[in-house]
Amino acid sequence: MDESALLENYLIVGALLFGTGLVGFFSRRNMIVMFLSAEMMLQGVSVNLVAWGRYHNDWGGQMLVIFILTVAACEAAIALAVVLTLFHKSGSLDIAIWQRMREENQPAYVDRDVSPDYQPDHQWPKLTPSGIEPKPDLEEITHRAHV
Amino acid sequence: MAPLIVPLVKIGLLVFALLTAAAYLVLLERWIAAWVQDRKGPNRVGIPLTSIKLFGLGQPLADGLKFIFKEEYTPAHVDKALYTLAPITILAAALAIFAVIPIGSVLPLDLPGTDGPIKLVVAPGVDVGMIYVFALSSIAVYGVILGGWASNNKYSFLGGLRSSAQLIAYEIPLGLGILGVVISTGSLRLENIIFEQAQSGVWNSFTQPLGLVVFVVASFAEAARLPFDLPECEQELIGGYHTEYSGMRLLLFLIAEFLHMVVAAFLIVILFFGGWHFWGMPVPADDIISWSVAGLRILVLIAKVLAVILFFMLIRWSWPRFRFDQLMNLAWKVMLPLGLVNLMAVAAVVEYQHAREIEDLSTNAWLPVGIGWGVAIVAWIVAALFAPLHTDNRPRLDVLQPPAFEPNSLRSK
Amino acid sequence: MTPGIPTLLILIPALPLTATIVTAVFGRSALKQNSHRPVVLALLGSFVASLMMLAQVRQESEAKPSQMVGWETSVDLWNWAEVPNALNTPPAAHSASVQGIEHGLPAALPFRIDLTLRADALTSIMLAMVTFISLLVAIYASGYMHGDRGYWRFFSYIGLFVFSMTMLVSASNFVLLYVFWEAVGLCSYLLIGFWYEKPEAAAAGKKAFLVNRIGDFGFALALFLMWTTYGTLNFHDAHGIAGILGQTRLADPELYVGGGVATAICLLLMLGACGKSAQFPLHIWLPDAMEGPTPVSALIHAATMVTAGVYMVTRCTPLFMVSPDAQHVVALVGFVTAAIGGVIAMTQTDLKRVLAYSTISQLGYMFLGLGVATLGGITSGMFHLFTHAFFKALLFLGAGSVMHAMGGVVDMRRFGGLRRLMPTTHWTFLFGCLALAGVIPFAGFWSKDAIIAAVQERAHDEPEFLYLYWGALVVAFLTSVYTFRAFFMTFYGSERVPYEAGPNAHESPTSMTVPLTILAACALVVGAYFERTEGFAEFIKLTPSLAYEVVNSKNVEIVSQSHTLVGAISTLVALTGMGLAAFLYLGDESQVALLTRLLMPLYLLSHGKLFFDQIYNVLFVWPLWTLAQASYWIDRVLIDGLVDLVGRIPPKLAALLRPLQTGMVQFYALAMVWGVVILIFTLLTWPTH
Amino acid sequence: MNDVPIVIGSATLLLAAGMWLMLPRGAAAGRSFGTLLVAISLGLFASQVPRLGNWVNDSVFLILAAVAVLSAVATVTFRNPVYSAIWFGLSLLGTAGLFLFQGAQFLGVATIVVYAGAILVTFLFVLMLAQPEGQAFYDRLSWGARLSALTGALVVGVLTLTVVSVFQGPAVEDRPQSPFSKVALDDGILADQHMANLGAQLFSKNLVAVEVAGTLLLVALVGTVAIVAQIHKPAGGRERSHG
Repeated sequence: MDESALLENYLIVGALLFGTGLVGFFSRRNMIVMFLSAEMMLQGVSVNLVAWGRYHNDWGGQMLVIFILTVAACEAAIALAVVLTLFHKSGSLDIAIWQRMREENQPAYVDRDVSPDYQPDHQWPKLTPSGIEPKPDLEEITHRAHV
Repeated sequence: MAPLIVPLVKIGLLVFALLTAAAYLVLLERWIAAWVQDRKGPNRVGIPLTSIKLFGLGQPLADGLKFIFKEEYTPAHVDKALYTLAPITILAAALAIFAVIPIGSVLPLDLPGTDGPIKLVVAPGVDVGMIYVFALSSIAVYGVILGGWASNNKYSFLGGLRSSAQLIAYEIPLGLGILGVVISTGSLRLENIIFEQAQSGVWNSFTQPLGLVVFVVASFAEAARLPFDLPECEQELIGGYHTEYSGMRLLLFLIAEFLHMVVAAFLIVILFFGGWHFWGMPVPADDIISWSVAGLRILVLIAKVLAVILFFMLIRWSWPRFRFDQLMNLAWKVMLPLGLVNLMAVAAVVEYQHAREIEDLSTNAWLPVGIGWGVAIVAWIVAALFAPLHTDNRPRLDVLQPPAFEPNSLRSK
Repeated sequence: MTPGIPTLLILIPALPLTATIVTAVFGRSALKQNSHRPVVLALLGSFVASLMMLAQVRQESEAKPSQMVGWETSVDLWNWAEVPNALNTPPAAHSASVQGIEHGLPAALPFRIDLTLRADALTSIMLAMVTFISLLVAIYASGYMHGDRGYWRFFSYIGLFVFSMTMLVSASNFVLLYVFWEAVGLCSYLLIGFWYEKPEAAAAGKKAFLVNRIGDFGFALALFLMWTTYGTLNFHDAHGIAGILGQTRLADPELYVGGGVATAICLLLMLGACGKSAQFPLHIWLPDAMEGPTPVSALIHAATMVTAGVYMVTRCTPLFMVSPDAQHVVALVGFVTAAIGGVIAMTQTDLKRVLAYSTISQLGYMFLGLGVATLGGITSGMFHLFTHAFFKALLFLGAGSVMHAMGGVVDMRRFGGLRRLMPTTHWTFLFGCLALAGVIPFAGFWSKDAIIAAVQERAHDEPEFLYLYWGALVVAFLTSVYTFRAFFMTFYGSERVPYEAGPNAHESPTSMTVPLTILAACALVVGAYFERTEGFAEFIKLTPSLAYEVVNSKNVEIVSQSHTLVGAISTLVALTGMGLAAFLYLGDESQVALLTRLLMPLYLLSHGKLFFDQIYNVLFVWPLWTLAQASYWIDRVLIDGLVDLVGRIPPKLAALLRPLQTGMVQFYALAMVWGVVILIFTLLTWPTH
Repeated sequence: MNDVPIVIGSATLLLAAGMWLMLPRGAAAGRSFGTLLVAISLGLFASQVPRLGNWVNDSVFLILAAVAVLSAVATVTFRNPVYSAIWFGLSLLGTAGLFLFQGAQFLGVATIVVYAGAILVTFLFVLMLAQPEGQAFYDRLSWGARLSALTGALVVGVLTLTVVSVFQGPAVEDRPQSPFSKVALDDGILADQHMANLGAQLFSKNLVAVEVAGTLLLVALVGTVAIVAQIHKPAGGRERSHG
């Protein structure tokens, strides 16, 4: 196999993954998709590193990718925790809710394309609530459910 | 062309064998269920159009036909792409695992274009074999999650969520159980692991009983077999993630489940019970093996696997289901520490053997076996003391009044 | 087996300090109204230890080694600070070292401060006096302060004060002395302002503190000057360097620098003493300090702390000896203060203030004695300090007892004829008055006579002192008049009780009358006892810095030939004063009114406290206030304006960048990537050659 | 050779336009056209790099790369985040295949285990918990779609231009050539005992880094627990134990 051609191909694949991840990170509003995009950028870098490691017949590239995996795992844990916290506070995964850190007199970023009262495509019928509203089970609240 | 033909033949045989086995395992399971419940199992269906019943051996065929000819019903509210993708994913992953699992050792068949005897494994020489198994079993989770989510049904959804939490949780003790074997063998190839045990005659289950326990429990959970079949338990979730499925798609799910069990049985046998090895069998090198020994090895392996599968089924019909919190407690508070203890004990023994340059395990088996069992007993006692699984129903002192309703201001916005 | 002097020296301050910490930590929560116990116990321990030390010092001093001048010993606790080669050009005066070169000049002197305690006659007598009075006052206060909200706080302050005072008198270098000088000032501030909710008390505390600062400033300057002059601040010889009051220097008076430097040092020291001992012109804080609880007035502002100046000047006698000008200043200041105090006390109606001015007056007497600068003068000054502590504490405690019974009223015009109501207080107060007025055989008589006699003795050499002699007699007369004026107004005449006292005005509890009785007994006997045995002066003379006088002075003998005559005159003066007071205040009040009208300008002058506060206001406070206002204006408008101007620039600059802060995470990432893209593009297209 | 910058530039612009069209922009249409543009652009990129010289290798590589990159594009542009996650999983499989193709067996499998098996599943889990209905209105919108598509494409273009201009420079002798022969690679990074070599490298040269990575994992664990714990901390001090 032509090693330098292999390297070149891999570098371009890495660049494409990285650039695609960038686009996703910039434009998507869903925090989890943003995170996926960031991971994709890491993938692009990993591809580059492995290719260079093969080109130089050196294990360093693969070592670095192993550490990238480690860091990605840590990042995933932390990011997940943060996303959960933010979700708990706002009830939404929308990153645009968290633009309160802008300068005082800056105008807020508002959506123009879709009206805020957007309804998802499918509207499934809901049963009308009927009967007596169940009371909270006192025993369940006051007794330990488990060890 | 031989380099291509041999694997293709292997794959074809394997897939055929597995699918048939899965079908007949269903029959076996039903028989065992009947036996356990002291009733008659399926015993009617024999050869069609005759009155030959053959103990009901035709039942799987009938079942299969029924599944195949049933209407392929897709509910209107499902996410169609993922609804279709889910069973395919899970079956594909389950089948792909078998690529690295050796069924016996080799066949002394010298075909032109191949070098040496034919290895009885689809992808021989995969250096990361064990991790490959691990990776594909984690892919299998997707089938369950996507199936549950795409069904757009609360029961399915809960089943999918439970499944993902359960499988992720039990992957860790599973890995710890594998790691003990890998450390003591020094290789990730399943063939090497079997060969190592065969050479010394000391199966890993003797030296690592704790690892065996951890691995068996974790593989039960990974296969979602009965004490751990929370994702699909009928009483709570109707059918879990495959509530909305029927026909071929349901068949794929069911086959995949049985394949998981088969994989688990294979792994238990290979990792802990010496694979094709049995005492008294000659252990020659691969290239001078005779047909009789090769066949014997396959028989021994299959017998062991069948025994483990029987064990699985017996457990299924004799053990009640865990509650979900108990399941999680078992994973994180019992199995994880036990697995770590086993790992450290194995590492210590291996280091000791390295330091003393003890190469041949067969003559020095007492030390690792003794340590393994000692550690297992002590760890088991400690775990039993510190993580009792009984239910504590004392009144909670912290909550004696039902909590007042507190509107979440942020969320309501 | 009795503990040795080093142990006792450490024990005496350590006990009150421990009690302070215990009271401060546990007082609020645990001890509460039992807070006096640790302090009283500790003071008792300290007092016993002081007595033991007094005995040992006496024993040691009498068997002193022949080559020593006087007797002293010192205990090094630890090194506090050390700067090697701090003074590179040794001062001219430092031509002696204890070992090594006898009169050579070392290349450099280290600045070294050790925590050193010393024991000698002066220290041990002061310690005994301080701890004794403190003990009695503490016992008295446990009754007087009972039920006060800050009970534990009060006793923790008292303990801290005793610790500071004992450290002050046992310190063996000037820095340590200065530190505890400040510490007693702090305690004084805390205790004057003890009832800090009262605006007057808070103001009085501030005033005392600020006025003391002026004196302390002088003291600090004196310290600097001494360091540059002598290259050390130790009293004793240590580490091969002759201390200022050490044996080497004392044995060879030539080693003291004379002339202008000595005068400057002495005057600056005197300024410090003026502040602490309420001497003219810094006496104005003491009357206001009466806002504090009465036991505090008795302990700090009459008996102990105010004597720190006297102690310090006595300690520095060798320095004063080489500067006659400074001696004259001390004597003059003493006399002026005594006169001012006497005059003002004549017309005050506040019982405690009368006593306060009498304290000022008596302190003036002590300084007069010190200013005479003969051995007799100095020992008599110290003797007066000693006796005064007893009877002034007695008088204040008696006044406190009256206040206690009268519901806090101190205006003498509002009560009277209390002798039947408070018999114990009456009798003990009478003893105190007799001692203060100098009636034979009470304590005050002996010590005051000794001072007057010393002045008269000095007048043989310097006729100017004759004026001071007559003046002192006049002041003695005034003393007698105002003392008994207060006494008669309080205890005689028709029985009147203010309404604040309630219906059941009665004698004070035992915890208060017992100290009164003990002090009354002391006021009766201490003077006579020491005078008869001549023990006090003989003992004090064993202090090294005074012993030097014994060696070098021409008149070794304590004057006694004219003593009898002076005693007779002063007794006569005192009795005349008593008689005048009885004439004016025992009869009806028409004589007083007549006299007041006749001497209206003098009366107004005296009643207005000679208008010192007002004069100071005009001279110092107002200009300073104006200056402060001007500075405030400059700071606010000019300097702050400039700073604000500088501060307004960055926001303007930042306003240009503010639109970039959009709050959208993506925007920041985008900006970052654009930076990278531009960087890479530039690197690609940059001409490489 | 002068047409290389032009081709890459036009590929970049096509990529930008295609990505912009594909990104969720409310009700705006044009997704399929965008997909076409992106495909053309990727083809243009592929046309500018040399092939590997063996049709089997070439096809395997191209398939894997296409899977990885196209799934990546799909990840970014799909409106439903669950689909995004699935596409990302596919992209990961493609990347893992690329790793395997390079001989990095362990990384190929480890990527699947770590990314697909743990990270992605956890995120799917959270996603399903948070948005059980699948998509929300903000998933139909993008922030600055034009600008971000342009920027991403620009980065790709600049990087590609750099790579191509270095590897296919005008002077043939200046082009980098790997100094290692097939034999050397088989002895080194492509050796049969892959795991053994990798482990030896990991625990000898990179031991400190391994320890640091372990510490990092521990710290992340603690940090995660700390962050999540405050979600359940009630305002009034009332705490329900879930032990």
